[in-house]
Amino acid sequence: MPRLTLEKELATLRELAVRMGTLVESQIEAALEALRRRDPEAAEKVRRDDQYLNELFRQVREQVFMVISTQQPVARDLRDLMGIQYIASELERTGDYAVRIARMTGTLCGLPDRPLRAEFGLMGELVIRQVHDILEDLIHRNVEHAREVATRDNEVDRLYHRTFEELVAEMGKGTDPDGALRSVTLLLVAHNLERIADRVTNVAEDIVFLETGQVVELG
Amino acid sequence: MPRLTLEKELATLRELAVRMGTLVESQIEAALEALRRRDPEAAEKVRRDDQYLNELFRQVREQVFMVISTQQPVARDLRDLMGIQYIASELERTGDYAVRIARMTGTLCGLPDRPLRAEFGLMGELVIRQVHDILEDLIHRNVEHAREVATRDNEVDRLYHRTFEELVAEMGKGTDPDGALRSVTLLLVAHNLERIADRVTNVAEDIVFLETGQVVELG
Amino acid sequence: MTAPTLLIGIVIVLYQEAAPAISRFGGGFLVTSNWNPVTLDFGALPFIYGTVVTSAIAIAVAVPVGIAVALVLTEQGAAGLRGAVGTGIELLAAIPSVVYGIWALYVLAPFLFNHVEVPLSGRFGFIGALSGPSRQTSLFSASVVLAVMILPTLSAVSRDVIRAVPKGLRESSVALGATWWETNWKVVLPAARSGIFGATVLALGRALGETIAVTMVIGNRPEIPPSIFSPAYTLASVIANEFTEATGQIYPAALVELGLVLILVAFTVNVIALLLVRRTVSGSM
Amino acid sequence: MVQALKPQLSAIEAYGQPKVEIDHLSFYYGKLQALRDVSFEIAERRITAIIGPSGCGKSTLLRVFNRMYDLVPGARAEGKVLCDDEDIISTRRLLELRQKIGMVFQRPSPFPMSVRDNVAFAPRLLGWSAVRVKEAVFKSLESAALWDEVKDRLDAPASSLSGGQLQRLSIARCLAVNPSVILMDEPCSALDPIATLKIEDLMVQLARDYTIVIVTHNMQQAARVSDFTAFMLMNPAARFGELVEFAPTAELFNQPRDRRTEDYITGRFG
Amino acid sequence: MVQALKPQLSAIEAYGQPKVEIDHLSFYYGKLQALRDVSFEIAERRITAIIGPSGCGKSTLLRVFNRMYDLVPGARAEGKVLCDDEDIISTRRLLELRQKIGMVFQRPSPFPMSVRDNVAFAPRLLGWSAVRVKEAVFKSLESAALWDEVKDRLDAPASSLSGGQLQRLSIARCLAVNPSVILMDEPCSALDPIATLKIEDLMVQLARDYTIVIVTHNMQQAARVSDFTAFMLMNPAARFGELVEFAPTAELFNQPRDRRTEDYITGRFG
Amino acid sequence: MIRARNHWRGYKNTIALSAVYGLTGLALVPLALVLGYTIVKGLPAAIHPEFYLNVERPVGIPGAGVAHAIAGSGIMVGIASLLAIPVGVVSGVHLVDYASGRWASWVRLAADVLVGAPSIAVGLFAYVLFVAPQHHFSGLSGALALAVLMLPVVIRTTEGAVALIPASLRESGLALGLPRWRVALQLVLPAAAPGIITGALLAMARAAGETAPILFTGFGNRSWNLDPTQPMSALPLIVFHDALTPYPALQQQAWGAALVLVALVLVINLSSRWVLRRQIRMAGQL
Ligand SMILES: Nc1ncnc2c1ncn2[C@@H]1O[C@H](COP(=O)(O)OP(=O)(O)OP(=O)(O)O)[C@@H](O)[C@H]1O
Ligand SMILES: Nc1ncnc2c1ncn2[C@@H]1O[C@H](COP(=O)(O)OP(=O)(O)OP(=O)(O)O)[C@@H](O)[C@H]1O
Ligand SMILES: [Mg+2]
Ligand SMILES: [Mg+2]
Ligand SMILES: O=P([O-])([O-])[O-]
Repeated sequence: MPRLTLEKELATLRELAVRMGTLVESQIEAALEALRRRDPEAAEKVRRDDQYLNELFRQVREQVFMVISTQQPVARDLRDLMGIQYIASELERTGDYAVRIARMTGTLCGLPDRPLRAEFGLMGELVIRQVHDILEDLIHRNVEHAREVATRDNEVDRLYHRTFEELVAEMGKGTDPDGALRSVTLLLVAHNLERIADRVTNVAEDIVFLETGQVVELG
Repeated sequence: MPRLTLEKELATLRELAVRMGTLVESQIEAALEALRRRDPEAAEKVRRDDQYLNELFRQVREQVFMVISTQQPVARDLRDLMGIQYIASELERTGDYAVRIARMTGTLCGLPDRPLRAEFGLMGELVIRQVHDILEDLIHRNVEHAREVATRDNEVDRLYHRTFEELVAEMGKGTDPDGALRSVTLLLVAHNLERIADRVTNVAEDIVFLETGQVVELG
Repeated sequence: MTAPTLLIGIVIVLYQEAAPAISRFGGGFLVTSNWNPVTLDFGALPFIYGTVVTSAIAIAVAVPVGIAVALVLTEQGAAGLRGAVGTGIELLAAIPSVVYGIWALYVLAPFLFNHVEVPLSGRFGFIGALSGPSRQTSLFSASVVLAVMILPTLSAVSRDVIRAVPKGLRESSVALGATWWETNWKVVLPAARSGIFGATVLALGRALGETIAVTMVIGNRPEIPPSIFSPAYTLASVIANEFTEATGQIYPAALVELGLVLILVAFTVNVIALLLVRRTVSGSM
Repeated sequence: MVQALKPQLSAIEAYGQPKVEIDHLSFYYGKLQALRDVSFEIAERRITAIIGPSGCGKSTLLRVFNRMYDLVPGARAEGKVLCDDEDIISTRRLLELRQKIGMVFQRPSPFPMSVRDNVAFAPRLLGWSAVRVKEAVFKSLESAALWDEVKDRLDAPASSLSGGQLQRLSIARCLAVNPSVILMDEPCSALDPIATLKIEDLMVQLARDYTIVIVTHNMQQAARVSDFTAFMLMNPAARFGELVEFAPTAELFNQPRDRRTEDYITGRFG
Repeated sequence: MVQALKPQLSAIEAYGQPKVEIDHLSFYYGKLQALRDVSFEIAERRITAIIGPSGCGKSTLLRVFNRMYDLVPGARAEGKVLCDDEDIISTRRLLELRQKIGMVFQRPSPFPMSVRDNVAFAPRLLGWSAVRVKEAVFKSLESAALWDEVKDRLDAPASSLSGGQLQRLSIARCLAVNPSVILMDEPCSALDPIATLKIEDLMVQLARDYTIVIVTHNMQQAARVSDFTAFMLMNPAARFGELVEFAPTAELFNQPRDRRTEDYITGRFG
Repeated sequence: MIRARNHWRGYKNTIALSAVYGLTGLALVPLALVLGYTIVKGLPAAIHPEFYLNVERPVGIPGAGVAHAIAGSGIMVGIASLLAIPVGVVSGVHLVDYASGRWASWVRLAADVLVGAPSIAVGLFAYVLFVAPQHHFSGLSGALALAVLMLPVVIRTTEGAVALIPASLRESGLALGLPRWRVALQLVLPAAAPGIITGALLAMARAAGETAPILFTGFGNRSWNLDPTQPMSALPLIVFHDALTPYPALQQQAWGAALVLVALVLVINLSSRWVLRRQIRMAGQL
């Protein structure tokens, strides 16, 4: 017979993690959508909803704590437990980036409208796909694919650096303070998108650990 | 009689955490020093030394894992364990900021020298003091003082925003691309310093948890 | 409920029946040694003496053997031998005393007379207690047959007591590098000490009460024997022999009083013994 | 999103109705006071664990619930123990009480008869119809997670089962008279870890339909299986057992309110 | 900074010298084979735990190390068990062997004598001088963490001690003839959790000077105290016990190499 | 030094061992002798069929037998059993199941003491109680004497057997909500049955072998008699009386009776031991 209670508690925990994942995903999407549509309300909503993410994260920690103190998990079970906790903290952090992007959006809305350069759309696409895929891999415990997803980080980096340079160059030319602020803000948006990709890499590492017990450095 | 082995393992863990703390502190100092002295080598060293921090963090996780799977800690002991792990991950993250500041320094060294504005010195001072104090509080389990330290975050934030606006304004005026890059870089330095302060707040929250078991929101 | 009632019942009934004798001879009955149905002059001393001495000798002979048997019976290993000895002892216990009696009368007593009593008294005759045997039936042969008869009780109870000694005790001792003998002598037997003593006293009780076999070989002479090789008498055997012929009022009463004395002694001895045995057996479990 | 805020932790599950209410219970073995002023409530369809060092009165407390202490001469209980509004301590209807509140003991004690008869024993004495007995046997063995293992050997002597199976047989036996409460006094301390975990899982399953109270030396076990935990200690001065803390298990093992509890569960005791 | 890289985890401590080398050991109770082809090494001044389900041969293995099985008629061991280059299985010098390799049993078994005499028992058998015996008694009680508790009642009968104290007395008793190895067969299974933790701490202290081998049902205990763990199982087909995995404890409980080990320690077994 | 001492210890050990086994062997010698002689000396008389068919005859007249004694023993032991066994069993069970604490231990003690009561005194007791009032001996009074001897044995062995049943069995029964008497009757008694039977058999064996209690109750009777109100003979009586006579014929008859008696007793004994072993094995499994 399996250990009913332990299994149940672990299931609850996994479910919590998955819910965090989906929430994070939708937060990022919402943030980028708001950015694209210059929609302050939408941005505001993203900032508000972050509390749910934090709450879920609190629950994950509490659940982990509870399972350890009542079920004495070891080996496989314990790895599962800790691995999920590691991942949860990465997700929570990712949520913060979404919030920051939303903040930037808020700032941008206060500035004269100008077409958004293509890289942002691209980076957004990439990052969202990464996050989505890594969560799939977490659910299906697909170590190989997780490693693969992690490598896509480089693509995001490339785009980020290009955006960075172009924005800086632009500032160099430009003269109006608004323009400068706008560029800086967009630059920070890009920065945060890049950070998200880094988180994905860490999640991939955690998935490897949770399945194989090995601690690896990806990306 | 106390539980000898458990006590021993917990002690090892605490020691690891403290060593992470001191290392982080010196990393931040080194990074800011390099920034002040425009010293690329020093900056490079900071980036290199970050590996030790990561290694220590790996050991903390491994030790936590080991203690849980062999000693079945509960209540107080378990809180200690997890609390320290939470703090360790905050410290590791802080280390990343130091590294990023070092990177920025690298960039700055490639640009024409100009006097560094006072805020950086100030922010650096504050942040280092914060980090130092919070580590003291961790060692002496001084919850009250930890809460106090967390509140200083606001001061850092204020400085950060001022710096931000001034830098943006400057960019607005300025015309040469170097100037723009320099401002953006400095801005990112400030951004990272501010982030460090945020981490200190989290550490303070973890200290409260580890002593009282309460999950609080500070700052 | 039945047991205690019966116990008390027996004592009371015998007491009433013995009342005439008791009222007539009082305490002197126990210390005077003339036994004369004609003059109706009765004293119990010779019988008490005989009873005590036979039992004492029997115990002296039986105890070492009994303990040895108990040790063998509780030894792990040698299962076959153990079983054989065990059954043997049980059979020894099962044989009716009258059978011991006839055997002792025709086999044991003559043998002892020719090969033990005569030579011994020849060499140590100058010691009063060992002076010349007169007849084959003697206090000594009675004692020996008694020894044989109480052996089962002795070894069976000792075995139970020794068994009750926790296994861990024996193992710990062996694990400390003690030899078999050191283990049993220094650890097991001390642990069973009072229980074994109890077993001894219990056997004593049996010996005191044993009637038929003794009656058949002790020679039935109502006097305090000069030597252990001379005929003697015990409480039980005098009752067995004379009660049916006893006529009148005092004579039977006197015999019943002997019975009363016997039973009271036996009961006290038993009580002591049982309390001892029970302490160890229950204590160690 | 909002349901994300709904509590997830089993520690925060609904606490259930009180089934047995212990109200200022004191207990005496002749002169010796074994329990003093114990009060707490046992939740229906939940597992309540009683832990504490040796001699603190765990078994004594348990044996109050089905009046087993009646067997001990001079044993006396004071206070109230309400079960379904009937006071256990003063009730006259002992037999009904013991059928309603079954008990499983430390060492498995199979009756010297076949597996089937073991389970059927009590129902038959209660004069149930053969049909009813038959199905009671099946249902009990089934819910004791023993049916599959013994269905081919129902007529084998019970003593031929393994230790763990025997313990589950004891459980099946007391399920047969469908009780509503099951008391267990260190039901696993004579079993190896595997059999132990099986019994623990069984308890968890049974807790869907029965109220379970378990006394255990092994606090990890209490932590694993129980919804509520009562921690008892022998009062060092007065030598009687008393209730130190009663709380939902997850709470008691994460943040005990009483210092003594924390010392005990973290092993810093004495 | 560099020393930051030095390994910190006790799991990675030096592994110590082999003290006892079990080499292809098989064991038979008459016809029944209880152990088959067991090979591993017991490290000096370390605690080695033997765990496994009931009947897998833990006690049997332990009782090979001091030849206790000689007490069991028909018991036979094959293979080599080297201790200080002497083969335990074939040695003639039993008494020396058992003095060198002491043993503590499941239930405390005080000899029917005073506390002092219990400890002095073995030394006296060896004919030590009164002085030497006296100090042996002191040293053993001291290192068994019992001296302070009994120093005022050395002449009280040993049976007057509590369960936990008795078990420590048994330990002191075998320390008296200064052995180099101490075997313990479920030394805590008759004790309550508090006494258990005390004994565990004691073991940890003793491991500084002695090589300790402990058989335990309780894997958490093995995890808590031991440096190395041997996991045994009864071969389901052939019914003899065999060694499944032997590893440093932290390793075995974090990342067991064998699937069966992981199933057992995570309680997913059978 | 240590080595030398250990050699000496081993040496002592060997000596002690041989001594112990020697004594044990010695203990078994009498058994062999008694059985041997009884068989050798008893067979001449016991092989003749009429030994079992006829009754005693005056000295010199051949074809004497002990049929009446066998019958007498049978009847007296039988009646005694009918009296002692039911009472004994009931009080034995009661002792474990109901009588509690101090009182029980007193009852137990009393029973044990009775087991050790001198049989001759019990004989006296029975005489005073039943013979004296009626002014003549009778098989019945003999039976009563034997019953008194059997009772404690039955009580104790019953109790022993019942006590072998683990308390947890009884507790489990009660915990199922069964009334005490049913638990005792339908759970405990059946489980203990073999042990109880053993007890009864042992008691009977002992009674059959007793002489002293029936000396002046059953008294003896040289002719065929099945009427328990009349004096009755018994095998032990034959052995006792005839053995002490000077006539070889009677002595031989005594030996013959002894042989029969021994055979009888041993058969009962061995069979009962066998039952007992099974009981203990069973209890081991509980
Ligand atoms: N039948 C009894 N008669 C007298 N005192 C008793 C009896 N049973 C228990 N006690 C005493 O009552 C107290 C509590 O005993 P109890 O068995 O309830 O403790 P426990 O917590 O169950 O101990 P353990 O964990 O060892 O089973 C102890 O001091 C014990 O000595
Ligand atoms: N004295 C003996 N004679 C015959 N077989 C034995 C003996 N002792 C043990 N065995 C058998 O040897 C096997 C191993 O027994 P052992 O006691 O070593 O197992 P264990 O792991 O110690 O079990 P537990 O954890 O219950 O003590 C079991 O199958 C057992 O039946
Ligand atoms: Mg208890
Ligand atoms: Mg074992
Ligand atoms: O959240 P960050 O550590 O990437 O600033």
